[in-house]
Amino acid sequence: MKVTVRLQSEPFDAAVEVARLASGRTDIGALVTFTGVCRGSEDGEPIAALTLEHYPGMAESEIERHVAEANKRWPLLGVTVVHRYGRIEPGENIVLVVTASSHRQEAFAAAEFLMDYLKTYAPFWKQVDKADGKSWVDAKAIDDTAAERWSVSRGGHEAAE
Amino acid sequence: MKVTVRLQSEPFDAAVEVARLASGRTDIGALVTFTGVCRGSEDGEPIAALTLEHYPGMAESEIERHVAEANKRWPLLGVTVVHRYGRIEPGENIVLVVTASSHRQEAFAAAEFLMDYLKTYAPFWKQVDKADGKSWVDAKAIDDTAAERWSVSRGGHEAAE
Amino acid sequence: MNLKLRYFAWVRERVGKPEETVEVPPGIATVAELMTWLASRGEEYAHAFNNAKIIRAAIDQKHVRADALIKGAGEIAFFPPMTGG
Amino acid sequence: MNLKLRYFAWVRERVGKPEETVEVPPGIATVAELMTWLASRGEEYAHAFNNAKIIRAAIDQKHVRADALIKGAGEIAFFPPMTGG
Repeated sequence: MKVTVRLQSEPFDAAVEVARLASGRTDIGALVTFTGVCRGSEDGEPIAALTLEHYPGMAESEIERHVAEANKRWPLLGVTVVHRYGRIEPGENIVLVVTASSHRQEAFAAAEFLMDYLKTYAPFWKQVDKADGKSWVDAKAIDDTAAERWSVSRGGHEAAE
Repeated sequence: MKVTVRLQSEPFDAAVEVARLASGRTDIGALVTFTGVCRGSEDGEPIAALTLEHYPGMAESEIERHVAEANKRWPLLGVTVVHRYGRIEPGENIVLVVTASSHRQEAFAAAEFLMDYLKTYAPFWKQVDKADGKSWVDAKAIDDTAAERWSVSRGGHEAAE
Repeated sequence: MNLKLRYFAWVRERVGKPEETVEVPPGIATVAELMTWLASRGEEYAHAFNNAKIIRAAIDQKHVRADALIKGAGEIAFFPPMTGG
Repeated sequence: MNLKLRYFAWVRERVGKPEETVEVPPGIATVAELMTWLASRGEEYAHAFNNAKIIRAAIDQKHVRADALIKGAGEIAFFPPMTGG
């Protein structure tokens, strides 16, 4: 399986990443691309930007570990994950997950699995910059629930609580 | 919701379609792109090409009806479906579904829903061209099962059996 | 009753033409009955419609079941299960 | 025991630094005990760790539970629940 995991501050070009993964190949039948985009408002209030903090080293290894887990669960032909950090303005991309497989079900499942885990286990923290100041985004219960449906045996991977 | 449904014989550029749907917008938080690609072999045998036959008029209206159904089920901000017909060689794209929403769950669900229905209800027929001649691809039970999980009340939309 | 018929994929290949207009005899009310009548029209039709259970139909470009009534139909299409996507 | 600590997001802001090396007193065996000790180190630490139940921890860049043993750890990080993706 062709794996690319990359963290960067600058925007990515999803099309370039997809081409890197898939062009010239005739084994891939299904390509799923997820792009997370910075929205211009949150809870009805306009936002100026997001700032993403991350834990260098751990972020890469956590993502790579989840890509390996996805590859154990589904017969994947390639996975690309790109996650940005730093300042991100509305309309800019934040995260990219590309999964390639022979058939669509596997590609969809792996992409959703990876996004659910990125949301809940990858060490990134979003700060939102609104007119009334900066504040840290709260983790959402819906994301924990989404991650739990994959019921990974996570060993020491649990939260400190 | 911004909807594009298009049938064409020439290859599409997924990046161009995604940009048409999403560029300059700050309401979209999640973009899911599915690309179906012609594989170089089927059941272990190399193939020279696929030929897709379709029912002009009905194909567009079936797809548009399913896009409208997806938009009733999930709060979508945009959907693009492009489906090719005619001769398609290994490595070339066949079908594109792009869904945009505020949040990832809705975008993923709508894209899977549309693909499941395209596979089972859109009037397209694939013929595969192998060394030993051309043959029509059989419909797969797995695709019917995938479509059934959405349990749409389909009215007169059932198969003749 | 004058009716436009369209055939796709291997139904088209077996019948040997993509479409035709036929004069349907009285007494044929449903899509299933229409297929039985078509199968009686010659060898190529028998070959196309001898396993009518797996053939799908559309009336005026909408999927219908075999028990759908053909009265008022402008165009009826016959084809194998779809394999798009 | 000499230990490198790293803080992220609002834990970092409250503590007022991204990392530091501390001399952990004997008798502190788990991540939870380490947080309790840290909370006693001053106002900014109390503010950061007064709701320790929601703080997550990693030992040598792997997620751990609050009952994980800190013996042998090279680097321990504290941070709020993740909000990436």
